[in-house]
Amino acid sequence: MRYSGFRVLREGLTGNKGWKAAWREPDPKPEYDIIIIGAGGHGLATAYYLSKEFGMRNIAVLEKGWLGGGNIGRNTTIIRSNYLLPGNEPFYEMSMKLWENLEQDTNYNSMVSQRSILNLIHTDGQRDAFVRRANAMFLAGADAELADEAQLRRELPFLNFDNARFPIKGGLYQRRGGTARHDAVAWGYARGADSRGVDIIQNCEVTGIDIENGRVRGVQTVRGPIRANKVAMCVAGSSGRVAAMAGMRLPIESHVLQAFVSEGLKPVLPGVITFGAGHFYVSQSDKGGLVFGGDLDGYNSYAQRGNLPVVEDVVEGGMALMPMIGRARLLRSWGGVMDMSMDGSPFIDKTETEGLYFNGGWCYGGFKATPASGFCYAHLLAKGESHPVAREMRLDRFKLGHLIDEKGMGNQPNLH
Amino acid sequence: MSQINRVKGGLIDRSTPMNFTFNGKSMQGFAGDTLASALLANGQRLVGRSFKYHRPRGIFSAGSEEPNALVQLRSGAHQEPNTRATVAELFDGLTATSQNHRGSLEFDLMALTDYASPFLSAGFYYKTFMWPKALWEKFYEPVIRSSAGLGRLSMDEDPDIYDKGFLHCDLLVIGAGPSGISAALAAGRSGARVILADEDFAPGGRLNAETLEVDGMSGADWATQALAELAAMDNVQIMTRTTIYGSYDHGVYGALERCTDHLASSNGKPRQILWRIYSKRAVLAAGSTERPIAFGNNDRPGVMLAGAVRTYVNRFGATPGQQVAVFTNNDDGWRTAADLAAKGVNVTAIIDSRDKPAVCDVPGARHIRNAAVRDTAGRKGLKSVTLTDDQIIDCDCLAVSGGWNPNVHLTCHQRGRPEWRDDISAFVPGGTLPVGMAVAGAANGALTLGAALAEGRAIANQQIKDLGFTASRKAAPKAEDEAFECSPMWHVGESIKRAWLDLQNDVTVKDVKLSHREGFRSVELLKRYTTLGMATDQGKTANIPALAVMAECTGKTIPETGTTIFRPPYTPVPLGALGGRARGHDFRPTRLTPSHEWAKANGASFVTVGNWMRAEWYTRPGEKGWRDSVDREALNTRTNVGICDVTTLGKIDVQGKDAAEFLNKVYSNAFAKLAVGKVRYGLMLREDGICYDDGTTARMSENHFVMTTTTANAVLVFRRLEFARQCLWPNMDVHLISTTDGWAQFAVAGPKSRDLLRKIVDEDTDLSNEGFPFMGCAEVTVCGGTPARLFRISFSGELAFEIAVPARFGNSMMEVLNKAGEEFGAAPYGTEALGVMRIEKGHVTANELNGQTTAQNIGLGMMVSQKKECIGNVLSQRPEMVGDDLRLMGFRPVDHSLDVIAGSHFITKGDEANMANDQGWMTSTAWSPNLGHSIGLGFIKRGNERIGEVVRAVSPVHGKEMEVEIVSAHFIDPEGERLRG
Amino acid sequence: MIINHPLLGPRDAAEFIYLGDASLIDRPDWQAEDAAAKFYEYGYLRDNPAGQHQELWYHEQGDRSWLVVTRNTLTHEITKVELARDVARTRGRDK
Amino acid sequence: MADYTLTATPPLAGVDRSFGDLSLKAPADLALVSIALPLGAEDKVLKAIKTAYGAELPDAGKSVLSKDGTVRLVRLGADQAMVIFTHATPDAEPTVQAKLKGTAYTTDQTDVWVGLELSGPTSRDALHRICPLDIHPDAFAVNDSARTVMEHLGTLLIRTGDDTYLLLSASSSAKSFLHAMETSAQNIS
Repeated sequence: MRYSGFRVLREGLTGNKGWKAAWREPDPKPEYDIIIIGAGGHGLATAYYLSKEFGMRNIAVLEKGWLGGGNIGRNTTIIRSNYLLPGNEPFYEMSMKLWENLEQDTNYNSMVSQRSILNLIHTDGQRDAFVRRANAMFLAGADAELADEAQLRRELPFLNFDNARFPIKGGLYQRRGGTARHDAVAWGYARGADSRGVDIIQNCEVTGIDIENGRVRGVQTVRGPIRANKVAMCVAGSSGRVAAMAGMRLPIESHVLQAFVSEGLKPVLPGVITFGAGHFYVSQSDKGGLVFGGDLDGYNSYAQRGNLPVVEDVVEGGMALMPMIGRARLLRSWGGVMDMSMDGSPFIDKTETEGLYFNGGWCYGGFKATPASGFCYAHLLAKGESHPVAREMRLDRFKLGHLIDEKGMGNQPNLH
Repeated sequence: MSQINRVKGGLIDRSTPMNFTFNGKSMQGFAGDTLASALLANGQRLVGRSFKYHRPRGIFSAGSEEPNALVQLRSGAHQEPNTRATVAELFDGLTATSQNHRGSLEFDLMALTDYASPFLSAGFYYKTFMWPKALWEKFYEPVIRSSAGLGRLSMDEDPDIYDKGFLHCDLLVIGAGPSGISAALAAGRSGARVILADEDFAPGGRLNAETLEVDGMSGADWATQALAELAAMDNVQIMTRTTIYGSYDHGVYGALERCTDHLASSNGKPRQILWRIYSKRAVLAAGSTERPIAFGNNDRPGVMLAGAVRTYVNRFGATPGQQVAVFTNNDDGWRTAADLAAKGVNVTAIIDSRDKPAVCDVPGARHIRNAAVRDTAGRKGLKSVTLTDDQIIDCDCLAVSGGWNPNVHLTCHQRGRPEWRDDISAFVPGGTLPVGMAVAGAANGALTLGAALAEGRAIANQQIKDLGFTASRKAAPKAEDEAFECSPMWHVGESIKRAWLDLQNDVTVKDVKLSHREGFRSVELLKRYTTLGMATDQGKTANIPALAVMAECTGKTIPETGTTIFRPPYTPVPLGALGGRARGHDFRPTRLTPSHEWAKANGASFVTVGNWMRAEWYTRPGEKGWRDSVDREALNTRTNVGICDVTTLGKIDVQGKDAAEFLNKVYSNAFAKLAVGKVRYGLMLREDGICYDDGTTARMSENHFVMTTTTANAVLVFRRLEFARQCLWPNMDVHLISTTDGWAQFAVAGPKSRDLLRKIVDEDTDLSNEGFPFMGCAEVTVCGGTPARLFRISFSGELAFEIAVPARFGNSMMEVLNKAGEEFGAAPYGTEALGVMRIEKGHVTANELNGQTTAQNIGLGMMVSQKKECIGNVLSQRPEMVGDDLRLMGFRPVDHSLDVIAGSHFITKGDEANMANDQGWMTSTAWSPNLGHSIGLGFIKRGNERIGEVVRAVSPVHGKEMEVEIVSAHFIDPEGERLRG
Repeated sequence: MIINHPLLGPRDAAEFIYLGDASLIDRPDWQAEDAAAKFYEYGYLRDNPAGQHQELWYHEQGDRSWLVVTRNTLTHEITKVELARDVARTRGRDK
Repeated sequence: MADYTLTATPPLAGVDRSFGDLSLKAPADLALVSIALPLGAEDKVLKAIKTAYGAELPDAGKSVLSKDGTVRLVRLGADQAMVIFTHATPDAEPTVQAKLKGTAYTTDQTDVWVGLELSGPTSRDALHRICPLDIHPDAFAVNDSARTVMEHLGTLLIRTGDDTYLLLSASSSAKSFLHAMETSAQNIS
């Protein structure tokens, strides 16, 4: 069923009785060509691109809960490609280009809104680093724009310029950055994959990975064994637990990141604003809520909830940056479990077990990566080799000393 | 308008009238009113518009679960959007306006969307607005955004102040209703430290809203008496107007106290206080929330929760209507009818969905059994209801009761999952509760008064016994258990018109059914697809009925269908309160250097460096811009002598028999054999082999070293050293303590620095090059006996010293140095001139040591010893790190009139500027007054082999590029003759 | 969270800085044959269990002691708190 | 030579304010010296302390006054303590070093910190606004001490009397510290 304004009108006139299910609820078949573990954003995108771009259809996506229930369902919806390092920037720029066509591609309005993202500059040293980054973005074909204080005063007069503990000296814009409706991204990919024959199987937790003589043969699930010669892990947040089924240890720690939304307000913020001096970033959703976040809680956790010190720390940053939000109210806070890797950058790679693949370590940046992650993982699964933009996202890079450490924090996951 | 809907009685103070306005209309209420009760008393039924369809809405509840009656309170910078009228305490002078409409509240232009509702069903926006692509950001989205949202921010800085605080107790009792008071009494009498918190301004909970008796007196009187007893106990703290909004790990609770929201002005005191409460145990006595029944057009002003109607009549002496009908599926609804009748309000009918005889006698009311409401009439206020048998009943208020849901919210904050109880058709706390929490009363499913009172006491006693207190023997307060039998009914199937579940977000029964049809069947998907429960009330009245509708669709039971868990906060918390005092300049502490006052008086402007404020330059009369000052300071230092406050560098006192060996392990270069009286430059690596920090360490005596770190890393290095000392080498005798703030330290640099110091340092110290050579250090005295430390180290590359005195003398020392230096042309210099000189000299700072740099990159590969155990040396030898050929080099523009740009990237001449051809980047730049042109430092591949090569330095973000020549990073005195002189 | 410091009693976790897996105490021998491999594992492959976890916390806003805290990463329940120095000694760090 | 003299200007010198029944003042000439207990030779230090001050070094989290009441010994942790006394000249460290006869490692901390004394019947109410510790009179007895964080500032809190507390914080952020204390006092008055 194709979605369109016309269809909405026609259904509206006939009592909205004609809408079909967005996806099937199939029972698992005994065998597939590829099993993807995890129907989160990346898993669904992988299935979508495998079926659409690489012509593979005999695919199952296994999900322990409900589709889109991973971190795609609990993030702050930011899309951007303002990275620095050659191991990252071309990948995220590819993702940005996929975002820009996503709705037409999937026939699903995931509300990709290129409202711009702004990183504020507070010191001269920061400006130097941002210029380096902006130029790296240009060299990778992305857009970037430096703004000085005067420009920001005109564009964002509500920021605290005059009484700031850490003065705002300018900012780095990426105008093509912005936000997307996170759940809808998962739904669009799921619907697109399902319509091409991919089986998305919810409530089907994987309990074991079958390996014979160094080769993967399938998985055990709560709904019985399923065979496949290629098994693709895609469970950021639970990577350690799933990889352990294959006897793998990962350079990843699981950390909780809280996110927050305020009550709905009439439009206040034009785009995404990142306040580096105070661990705070914010945007406003189409519904009107201020969606914001900050630092990790900082300790290993699988609990999907955080604690008060970080809540307060984040909002302190918000109040320092834009004291006009004082009378808005925090409506809801939640926590997601992040795969924090040892250099802050992800993995899309084969493993030492033949036929077993790994995608994870997205830290808190997985959402914006969803399209490229899916595309590159599909490329790896279909062709057996890394997509050029994901070449550095190897699992063995720490052994070799090839770090993709954007923030320069070293092997300390909670600082990335 | 006068208070046409007042009835007798209630807990309001009729001797204290309070004037207020709603949408500019003047009205009057009484002390003890909420804005909602005062509006109802004045007959104001229409108070707002719904989120999506802009349907007229009235007051629905009498508490914090309110979905409809959101208003903007106050005006100007004090404007407070989305305030629930049902919890806003009335004060004299209050102004409120309705929100989310275009045009007036009565004639909202946006109400047209209601007519388009067939096209706006759940999730419609995911299916359209995709063509043409460019119109999303330009048209569709702006239209959606401006019609969405609720209230408006003033856009001015919040004029109020907020505070935070910390409280500790043995037992936190959450909710001062019957079970909470009973719990607090029991615990208080045992001697335990108790905090009793309630969101209302009048503690008592439902006792204030009902006509029930406790211990033979009215419930409200009993509550007053019990609270007086509690208030007299030293060990009990009663906190009213205080919402426990979140339950966190290990018995920590978040609480919001509203201190001045009930006053016309905060008078300079905190408006609200955000408390962090540390409890050993807690009793959740949060009561229950009534749930509605969904039927056609059930959202009209005048359709209300039955318990709320009772609250308005009994507590506030205000009736929501003159002609009230009751629609119930349970016995409790009958009490609303009875209480209304007792106040003389005309009750037209009691529509009971059950086939059951009258629960009690209600004079004048028709009892209609086995019936339900299927539609209503009255666009801006209810006029009549239509029953399933098509009979029409006139009424201006319909009190609806679908039963009561225990307020389990806080039990879910740590992801506990509620459990279904069939006997009360509701979820009760289940799964794993937050550590230390127990639940009592209605929140635990004990929905009758007698049971709630008994359970409050029993649960509290259990909790304090766990802590070792002896429970008081005093009996629980006594009350009857009222009838509460309930026969579930979630929505009226015969309804043809839209039947609302989530009133605020306009989610109807049809939307839930559509969601099911389209495959969004998990509760989480339902929520996300329809926005059910995502409004400011977080679905307190909507979630369970919607779940029931979904269960009906799937053919499963409600518990099989699932439950959504609640997340903090329980009710929305102002961001101002969460921010507390940390605003403006008070966002973070400010650290000042010892010579700050002198610098301020001598033309300094200051720069923020972490939490420090440092002088960046000192403006002299006649200087037109910062460059004038910086050039002068840098030139003067290289010609005469300059003085710079370098106190911000971290200083760590390292003592112990094993101190030298310890330093040898934490620095990558050798330290074990540093002689007493000598200083050495040290490089620290992270364990992953990347450069971490650098600085000098001086050996003051055999077992005593003074380490300096960079300003930014002072705290981090200290932490790391403690890790090494306690975790890696726990048997070394080494002790660390920070002395950063204790010593005011000044760089005295330049060819005449020795001359200047000779006037300051007491004469027994030999300052000659032989007596005090480069990299020497000593404890000396200055200005006639003041203890000081002297180091012969140089960051500028000139003959230079650093002299440190106890910080209390710092300001005076700066003054003395400048005065004594007058004859040598001494002048202070700031961080900018410091930066210029270090770039001229090729020293690295944070721009180069950015956490991505190896020792080889900065040309210090030889400083990483492989002959000893030290942090980072093993992993620094990984193949791709060793193979990394970036080198720190100097760069100068081929055209000397151009300024090189920090952050520009290097491209080999003739190559296209793209990522594949990226050769490196410029890290730091300065205009060198000594060389007369701009210079830069940067990393470039194979730089050490490319001296003399000209490359392109491109900065596309500036739209600029230039040719630069690769040169040595040491622009000045590469042999280091000056600093040894 | 509250960490019950062995010397100082219960303190808000906000006074502490988190480092991670307590295996960071077990720094390999730099002179061993397989030092490179061992240091790679030490630096990059840490325990990340969904359950009991021994981890290092530093009492930065307190007595500057490093602690080994045994905490459940699913529930955040803390069952044991020790001075890291004692743990390091019992694990045989002999210098 | 010695034509120049240095004047001491400690950051909070002379602060003496009251807010209702609360008083907030900076004690004059507060000297602080840290003591580190050498590994394996702790007993010698403890003995030296006993001899020098006539008091035993207490456990971590406690403090004790010297026999003559002029010196406060605060145990900061397992191997570290602080000696607090009144001493105007910048030689506090050698003074303590001499008293302990070289048994301990000592470091002058006088200029690292600033002190404020808060006293009055509502002192605990003021502290509740910034201090995360349980300072109920039974939980934090007279002479108890604790190092914690208040308004982002590391602070050493010592209960020196029934309603009197000595607070020490970093000298570079003295003004922020004073502001935090004053705000607490103002907000409760």
